Amino acid sequence: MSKAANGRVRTWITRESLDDFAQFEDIVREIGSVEDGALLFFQGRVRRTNRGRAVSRLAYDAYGEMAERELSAICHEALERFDVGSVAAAHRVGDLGLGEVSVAIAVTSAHRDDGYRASRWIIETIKVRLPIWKHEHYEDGESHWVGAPAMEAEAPAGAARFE
Amino acid sequence: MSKAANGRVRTWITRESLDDFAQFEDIVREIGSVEDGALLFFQGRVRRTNRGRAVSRLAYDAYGEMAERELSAICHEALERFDVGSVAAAHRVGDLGLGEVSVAIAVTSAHRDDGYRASRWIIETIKVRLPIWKHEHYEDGESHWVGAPAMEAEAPAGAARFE
Amino acid sequence: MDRISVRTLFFGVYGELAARREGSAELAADSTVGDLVETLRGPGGLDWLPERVVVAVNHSYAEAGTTLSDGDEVALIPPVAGG
Amino acid sequence: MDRISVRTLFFGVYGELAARREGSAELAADSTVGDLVETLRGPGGLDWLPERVVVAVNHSYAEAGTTLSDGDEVALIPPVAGG
Repeated sequence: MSKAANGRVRTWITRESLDDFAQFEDIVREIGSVEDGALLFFQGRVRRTNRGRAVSRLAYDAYGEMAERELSAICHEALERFDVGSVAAAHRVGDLGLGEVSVAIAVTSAHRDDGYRASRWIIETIKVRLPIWKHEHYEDGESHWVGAPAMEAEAPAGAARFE
Repeated sequence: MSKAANGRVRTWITRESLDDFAQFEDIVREIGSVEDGALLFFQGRVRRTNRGRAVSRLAYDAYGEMAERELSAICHEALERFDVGSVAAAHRVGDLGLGEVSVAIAVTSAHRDDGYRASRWIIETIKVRLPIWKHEHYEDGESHWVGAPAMEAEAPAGAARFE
Repeated sequence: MDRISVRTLFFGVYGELAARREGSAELAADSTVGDLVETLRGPGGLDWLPERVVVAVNHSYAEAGTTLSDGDEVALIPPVAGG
Repeated sequence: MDRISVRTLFFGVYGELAARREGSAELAADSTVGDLVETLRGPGGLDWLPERVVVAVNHSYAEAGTTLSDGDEVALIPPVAGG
């Protein structure tokens, strides 16, 4: 990655709250430009209801060093794929309560179409590439690793679902 | 519109700055809900370069009462068209400098796909329905009403361009 | 009432070309939006106004066939450019 | 060197099922990611581990055919669920 590209990307993985808009507002002021006519800011939040179950809290497990590296790679790739000016993205790890922000993405671009497409591409790509795992805890006391199939002794039959 | 729907929509037309994220953060906290897993915040900003010309500033003229009414109607319509939880939108009028925010839209939704689609639909609909006019001033001293065709004595020939 | 009076508003480039933001027009009762536009475009008037200009009556977009009432506020709407 | 040693990491549900977050494995030199997975799944091992599990070597996603080196950090990656 060129230094110029790095100067337009800011990414981090954190245990600290991502709820405030202000930290992204500050970053956008720093890495955005007066040639950007559009800003898209996305937040993913812990929702009370998931697949019909009442969630009480979430715990995110992460492969920290790799997640940092992948998130940065994804955002630099977005700069190359889309006509965007700057990208900032962060993902939270650890314990999160309802309504808390788990992921946030800010994209600036000259034109809004590029901003919408890049923002969407980044969150979709995070969801397939970022080595982070969500452990959902429910109000009924149960918990579940999201995306993990139920594993039995005859697990190999389910292997295809992991690919 | 039902009262419930009104409670999930906030719209305004203003001469005051829309640059700060905080006013939208506050509104989202008020009208959003813990069932919303996604927040999409869009800002349109005054870009230095438009159609190859260096812009120095913009002046927005508006039909105030009608713009208020249309913006509210558009956002309520978004609630009916998309599965979204809340919508806040504001448009600035008067004189704006480079980088200043002219329009801002916050949408919360259970799922991100609805949020992205609703946010995009709202800005596109604003651009065709909101009775607001942009007077661009350029660094070379000229100025131009955006969207207005050059008008000559034989103007009716250009009438179709107004439809 | 044989005649009605409506308030006219000119926005954006129309205000500049008409050299006024507001005016009024007297029309026969039961006149339509189309009749008003025809009158405004008439001799010595706003001949640059497109025949099928976009119009709002009392803050709502209206068709050429919409009938006007005494006291209506009629706005002539150039191509919008918000956002 | 006839044998290499790699560090293994188990995340998410794999950590829970393996009852450990970290481990190490000894392999023949020139072993691949696929060989390591085969070893881990072997007798008395992590028989629930899917044959084509996603693996990262030194923080990058790797193919089953990737050759391992002594000291590599190999992570077993369950279906990711960030966002």
